[in-house]
Amino acid sequence: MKKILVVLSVLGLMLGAGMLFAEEAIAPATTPVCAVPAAVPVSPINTGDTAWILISTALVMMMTAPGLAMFYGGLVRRKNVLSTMVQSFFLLALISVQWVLFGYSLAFGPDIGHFIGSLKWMGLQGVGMAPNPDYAATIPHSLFMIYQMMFAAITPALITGAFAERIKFSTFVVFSLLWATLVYDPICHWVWGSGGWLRNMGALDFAGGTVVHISSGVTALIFALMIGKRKGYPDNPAPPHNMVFTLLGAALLWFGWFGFNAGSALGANELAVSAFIATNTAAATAALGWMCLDWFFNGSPTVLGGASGAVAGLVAITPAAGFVTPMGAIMIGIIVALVCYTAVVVIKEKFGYDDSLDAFGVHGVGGTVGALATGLFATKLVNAAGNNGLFYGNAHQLGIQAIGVLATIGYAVVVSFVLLKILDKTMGLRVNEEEELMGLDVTQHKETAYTLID
Amino acid sequence: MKKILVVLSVLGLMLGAGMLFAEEAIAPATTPVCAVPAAVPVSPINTGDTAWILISTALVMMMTAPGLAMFYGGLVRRKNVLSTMVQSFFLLALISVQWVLFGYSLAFGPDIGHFIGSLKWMGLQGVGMAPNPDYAATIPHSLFMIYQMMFAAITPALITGAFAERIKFSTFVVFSLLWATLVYDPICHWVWGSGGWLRNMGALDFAGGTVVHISSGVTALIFALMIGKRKGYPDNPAPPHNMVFTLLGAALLWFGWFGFNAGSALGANELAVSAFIATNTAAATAALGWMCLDWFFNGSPTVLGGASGAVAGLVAITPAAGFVTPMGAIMIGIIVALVCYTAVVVIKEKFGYDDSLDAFGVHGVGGTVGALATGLFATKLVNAAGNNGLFYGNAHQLGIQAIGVLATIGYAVVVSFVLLKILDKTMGLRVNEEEELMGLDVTQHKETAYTLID
Amino acid sequence: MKKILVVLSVLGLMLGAGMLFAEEAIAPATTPVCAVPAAVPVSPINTGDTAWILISTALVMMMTAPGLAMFYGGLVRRKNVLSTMVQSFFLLALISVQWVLFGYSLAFGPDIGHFIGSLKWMGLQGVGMAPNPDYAATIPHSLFMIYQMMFAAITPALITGAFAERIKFSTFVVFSLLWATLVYDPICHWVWGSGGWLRNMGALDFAGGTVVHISSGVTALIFALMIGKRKGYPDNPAPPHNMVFTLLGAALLWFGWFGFNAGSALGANELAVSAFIATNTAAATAALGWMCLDWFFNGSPTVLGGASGAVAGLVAITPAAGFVTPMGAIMIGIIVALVCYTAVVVIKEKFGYDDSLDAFGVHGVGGTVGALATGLFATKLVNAAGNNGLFYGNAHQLGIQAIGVLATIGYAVVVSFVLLKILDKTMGLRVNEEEELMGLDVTQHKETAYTLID
Amino acid sequence: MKYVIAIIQPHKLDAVMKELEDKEIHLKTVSNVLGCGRQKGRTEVYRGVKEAGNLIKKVKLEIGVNEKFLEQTIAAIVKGAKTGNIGDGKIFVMDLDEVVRIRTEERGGVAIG
Amino acid sequence: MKYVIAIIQPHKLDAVMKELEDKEIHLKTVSNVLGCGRQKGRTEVYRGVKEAGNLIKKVKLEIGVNEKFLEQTIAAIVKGAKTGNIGDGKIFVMDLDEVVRIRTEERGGVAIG
Amino acid sequence: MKYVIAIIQPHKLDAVMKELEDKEIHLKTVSNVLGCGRQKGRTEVYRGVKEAGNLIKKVKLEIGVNEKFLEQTIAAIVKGAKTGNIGDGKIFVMDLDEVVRIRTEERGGVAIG
Ligand SMILES: Nc1ncnc2c1ncn2[C@@H]1O[C@H](COP(=O)(O)OP(=O)(O)O)[C@@H](O)[C@H]1O
Ligand SMILES: Nc1ncnc2c1ncn2[C@@H]1O[C@H](COP(=O)(O)OP(=O)(O)O)[C@@H](O)[C@H]1O
Ligand SMILES: Nc1ncnc2c1ncn2[C@@H]1O[C@H](COP(=O)(O)OP(=O)(O)O)[C@@H](O)[C@H]1O
Repeated sequence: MKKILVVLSVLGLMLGAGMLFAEEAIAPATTPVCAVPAAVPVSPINTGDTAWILISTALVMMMTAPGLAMFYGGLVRRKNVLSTMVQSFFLLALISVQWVLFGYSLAFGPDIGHFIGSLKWMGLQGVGMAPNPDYAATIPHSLFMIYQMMFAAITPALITGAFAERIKFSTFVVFSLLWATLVYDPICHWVWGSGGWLRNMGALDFAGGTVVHISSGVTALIFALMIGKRKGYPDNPAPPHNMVFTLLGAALLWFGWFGFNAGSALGANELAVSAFIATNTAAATAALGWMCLDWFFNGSPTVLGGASGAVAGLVAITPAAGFVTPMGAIMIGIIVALVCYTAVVVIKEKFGYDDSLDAFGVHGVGGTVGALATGLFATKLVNAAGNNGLFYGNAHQLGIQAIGVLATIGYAVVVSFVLLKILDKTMGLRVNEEEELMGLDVTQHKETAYTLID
Repeated sequence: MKKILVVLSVLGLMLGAGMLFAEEAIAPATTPVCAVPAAVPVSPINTGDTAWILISTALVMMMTAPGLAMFYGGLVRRKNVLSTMVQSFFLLALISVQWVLFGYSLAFGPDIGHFIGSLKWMGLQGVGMAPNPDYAATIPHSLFMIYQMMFAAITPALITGAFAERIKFSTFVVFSLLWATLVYDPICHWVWGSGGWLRNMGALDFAGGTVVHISSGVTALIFALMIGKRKGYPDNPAPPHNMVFTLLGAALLWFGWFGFNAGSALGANELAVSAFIATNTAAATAALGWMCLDWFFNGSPTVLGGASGAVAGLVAITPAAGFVTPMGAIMIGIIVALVCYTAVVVIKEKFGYDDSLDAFGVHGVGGTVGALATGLFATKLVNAAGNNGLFYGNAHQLGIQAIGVLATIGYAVVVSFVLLKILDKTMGLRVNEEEELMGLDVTQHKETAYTLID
Repeated sequence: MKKILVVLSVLGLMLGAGMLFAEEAIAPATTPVCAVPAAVPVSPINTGDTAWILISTALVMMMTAPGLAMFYGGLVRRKNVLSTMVQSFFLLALISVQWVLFGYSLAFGPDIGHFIGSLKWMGLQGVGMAPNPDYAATIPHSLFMIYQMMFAAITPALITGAFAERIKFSTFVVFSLLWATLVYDPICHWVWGSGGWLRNMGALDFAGGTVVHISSGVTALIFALMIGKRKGYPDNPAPPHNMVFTLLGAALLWFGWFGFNAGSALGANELAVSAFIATNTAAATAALGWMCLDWFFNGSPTVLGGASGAVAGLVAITPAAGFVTPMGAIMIGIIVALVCYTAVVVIKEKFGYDDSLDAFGVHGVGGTVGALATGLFATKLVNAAGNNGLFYGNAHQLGIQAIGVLATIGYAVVVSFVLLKILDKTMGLRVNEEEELMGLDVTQHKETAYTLID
Repeated sequence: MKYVIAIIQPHKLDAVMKELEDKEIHLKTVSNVLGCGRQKGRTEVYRGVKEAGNLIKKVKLEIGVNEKFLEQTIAAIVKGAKTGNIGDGKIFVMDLDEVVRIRTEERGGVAIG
Repeated sequence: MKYVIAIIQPHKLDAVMKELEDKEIHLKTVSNVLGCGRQKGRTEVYRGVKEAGNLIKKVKLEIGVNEKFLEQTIAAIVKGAKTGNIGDGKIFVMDLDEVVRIRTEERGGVAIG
Repeated sequence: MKYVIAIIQPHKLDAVMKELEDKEIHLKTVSNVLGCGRQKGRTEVYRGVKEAGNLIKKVKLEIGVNEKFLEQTIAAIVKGAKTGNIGDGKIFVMDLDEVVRIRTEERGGVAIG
């Protein structure tokens, strides 16, 4: 019953698109969408910048699937690998459509009260090829739009680590669509949207420490608390069923993250180079750091520790990438390894919540570390358009960063909580016990990942 | 015996190259291959465009292997995974050499009767670094050549889905070389070659709906009919042995398709951005569409459905990518999901042919949908160099598209049929029954993909 | 005990970074690191070139992990797959930090006696955004730095193929750090560093035939000899546990190699296109060549043969990529297939050393073939800044190439031998017998790659 | 009661299962094994190194049956698995002392089906 | 001596292992099997093709015990594995003629534990 | 006839196979199992969560033999698998009632080899 409702609503979403199309087809002359100007004397569009953002967009797409899908997929049990992976894949599809229809307009459209974008750009009306200097002066506005789409897609996908191995697929679909619209789009507007209040206040978030990682990470925690632990957790731990997949996924994430962070320079320029270096350096440092901690506390450097450390480093450098020196990146890498290690290994165990794949422990905590560290290590030497942090004499910036963090956490927690309460009462968050034992692959998708006899 | 013939012929192919080299080494001054001009006052080459086509070329290469190789490899049984994957990998190698030696010349060389290119550009003679404005005015001619090579390589690889799990490797090698030369190169010339009759007629095929997908898809159907069903089909279905590989492959295909479609703009320009957006939107819509159909008809949204839908959407948007708005792309995504779903799930079952991995059902049918839909949704608002389709007031274009489709189908079917008849009588298409039961990995390649005890 | 030493030394490395940071934070005005120039009238930086080198850097990073990690990981036994893969991943992290702290300075910093760079650029001091015309005139110096970092990371990772399945992880860490510093950095300086003696002499090494492949390959041989054979070798051969991973890895290596070779043009220019074509052509030819040899000698073309051939072709074309025509690339592909096939299949067996994954057989031998072949096939028609080889009338070049090869082999062998002797006496190279039987994953990392019951 | 162990060709599993169902023998346990018998595996080659490949994939069936079902169980397996070629497999029969159905704790003949 | 074969639900393995440990039955051999019993698997669908999915993942335990330990072994398995639902599994008991501990070449009852 | 089940160390499989071949015992069935015995597995750690890892990979051999071959079968296995260290494994011997060669439908001692 409910499943049919979901199907219908998704189909409705796409039919809405159909109507938009019809409208547009009737009066094409008045609303030229994606029109290529016939003859521009001197194009403001730089081909090198455009080339870099095109490939960066593809890289960020690739982070969601296969990157994150493989990373998470390897960490669950055999019977749940497809359900885990397809969540990332599905979100890529779902948010791609949502963004084109109205998501981009809400996030980046003409400002309403510094809080959200208006619906004026629905169906990408008015989002054409001329650059929008508010966002990126040397690349087509449409390119900025689709680049940002990939951020909107990966953010809810990060959350899926928290509720792995027990979520109802239909509830996941409805939650994700609502969350993307009600949580991601507004926060994105605050921080990056023209007129957004955090942007106006001078909060620095180069590539999404608050927008992407904190928002998804704290939602993950709330979700883990509300959906409850997996059966058998923590007494019968479920070791990763395929660490090769996880390592493959982590490496692809690292690779794609160059598009994520260096692409956020929105051009093939010095800032992109600087962000590229900071990104790689923080990832490397945190990977080494985590493995050292493992070695020290458990007697062996673990592979999963290396992968987790790299991802934590990438998360933490995300807000800072365009503002810090390579040495700053090393410091951030060391700090985030220490903090996330503690969060994942010590704190989670102490509190006993089942954040199954550590979406909160890595993205929520790592994002917070990064956002605050940006207030420490940022320097105008790297990015004149940025600001100095505490260590460069501007303590004020740290305060602004803290406000950004708190606002993001507060908003994401409250809205997610309300959403989850409603969904819990109506659709239910969780599969039943038998379905959980059988595994989500066969019960939610009628498939199994691997044949047993063939 | 025959195997040795094959070996010899491939070696011969390469020795041909050796002789070309010798020739060239003797008289280097007269035919400068790939010479970098000493000092060009104002280079017509745009570095941004060049950067984008370089990486697009790499992306399309990556679609064949690992992309398609993983996608197809996951769908077969354990005992045939290597044989399936290596076909894509092998074609990448084989066509790379064929293209350099004579394939490019046949497809894009100086026109002969609007039907095929001459052999004047054999061994890339005369294909240098100066841009060829017939094809791409701002990038080296050689870059256009290698970009197109990757299309020539993936096309026969798509066919391999039809005859998986029962083909003789030696026959596959000979067939592929002949097919690439006798079917792909001419059709490519018709549609994209300077002077080609379909190009002259105004047929729109942005990135290969007819050239790549229809040609390979209908050949797949003929092949499936002529090689016959796999033993045990359809009574004992063989479920995909590793759906993780398939999903990984599908995601890599999506990623690479940005190079395929947005790269076909041949520059980092507005058209590339527009094609990028259309590509992503159609893939996303068709993935959602297929999953909804699954949900409706089978009670669960399947992972394989999501992957198949995405690929179908990518196929259908291929000819249209540079001509349609995002809303047009959504419409195409919805239509292709409906049509391909029907082809794969309903029609194949009814007719009972064993198109094992749905090469026809997805590429043949999806390509046809896309080529015709281009005649519906194309608009000069997106691409002034293109044309309007039916919904933008130009019914004529639909007719042209239909001619392109029919000509491609007709030619590919006839030539493939003749080729296969000859090969069937001489080399044989199919392994013997015992080899089929043992699996192609061990019988055709003396390897097994996975150890059992180690 | 020793493990703790290692942990401490790695932590120390990072703390060194911390101090550098502190220093820099105190006096930021005097040493602007990565500072973006406030307002440059006409920037010497070309965005298209920058875009191409940014993505090339990402591609080379991707070659190490997941590319090489998957390629090697599939070849070992189940119980050692993680330990094998994590070596590549770990080196990416380790060398990223080493390079930023002092490696780049040693390799490319101000010349000392034509032998090594000084430490003036430690911590990237003075390595800013202004292009360094000694290395690359149109991209930020920092970008050149991080592009080169990825070469420094993959080189020691190649060696790991020689000692797979029996190395002590702690010894591996120490060895790698020392080797990168004492072997790689100097050789890199000789060949590519401004003032390096081989560069001054006119040795041609486009993308690292000597620097990367010969240096790592011959070290691999020494290592294999000194660590000894795996238990059970060669009587109980250990077939690859997952050939799908190996083929995936090979394809990713091929993909990434475009960044490696075409990126070495350091711009999106004609040279990059030429190197791109040569790279693809040699890979394809050698893959076909190896499969033909397999077919001839073993009766079947093997998948591992195809993958090995492609990698061998890529290795051999590396030094030559920017200097040879496509026909030259075909010749090099044929030659390297013949030579490496012989090395791996015949010679290794005859001499009986256990170069487990053929790091010497493919990289050492293939790199030597490529470096010498550059002296045969190089032509100024392709690259005016290069030189002609023997077949273009300049026998002298072959002599220079031979000197480069011999110097690299000699130096790498001697230093590696000394290093290994010391480590053998102090830390020990090899795990004990029980650990080897249990597998390195569980004994060195306390993890297993795949669950058995779940 | 008897415990029947059958080693068969993997591609014959479906046929054997069908025959057993037809004879109303519904309960069984299946697993992957490697057989080393008269049938020789194909040699494999990895970078020139040859491996005998003398272990071939087989499927093992285990069926606990009451005595009176024994012969028809054997007949069903033979019918489903026999091709007359080397490699068809073997059936082993052992005495079964006791059976317990875990769900009900029933024992003996009644627990077997 | 007896040879006990138990087929249980995979997620009950930990519980059964614990019960056996409690009863001091330390030595056992575990493997993956597929069960075909009363419990019906879920249908799977791949591109519209349905598959019955009548083989369900189970875990098999094999334990060689001396006679006097038999009943407590059975009791431990039942205690750990029983839920009362279909699919709980079965225990088969066979006569064991001889046991050899490879390490010491001891035989019989003394070699079993 | 006897049914021999041996649990051995995986890396001893090749040696055991060789010994068996030498004694002309050609037919056998091999599978992967997990052993829980005196030999303790290594602890594994995933993000700080420790796992006992008390199941260790072993290989299981099953061999149907005529009585007169029993002792040399046991001897061959012991010879190939014995190191004297904990974890070497066990051999279990059971009575075998009947054997059927599916290919020929032969039964009994003649069908076993
Ligand atoms: N005596 C035996 N003990 C254990 N397994 C056996 C025995 N004989 C045969 N098998 C199993 O049966 C399979 C088929 O036997 P094989 O000799 O190949 O065919 P056939 O029975 O037709 O002669 C073997 O691969 C092996 O797994
Ligand atoms: N007679 C039998 N022979 C072999 N295996 C059996 C037999 N009966 C049950 N099994 C195994 O036990 C499992 C559980 O049996 P099932 O009938 O599903 O549950 P229950 O015993 O609770 O009725 C089956 O999946 C099968 O593996
Ligand atoms: N009584 C038993 N029942 C079932 N399996 C057993 C039994 N005893 C030993 N095994 C198997 O034999 C393996 C080796 O036994 P272990 O106690 O480790 O070595 P050892 O026999 O040298 O003391 C175990 O891992 C287990 O798989």
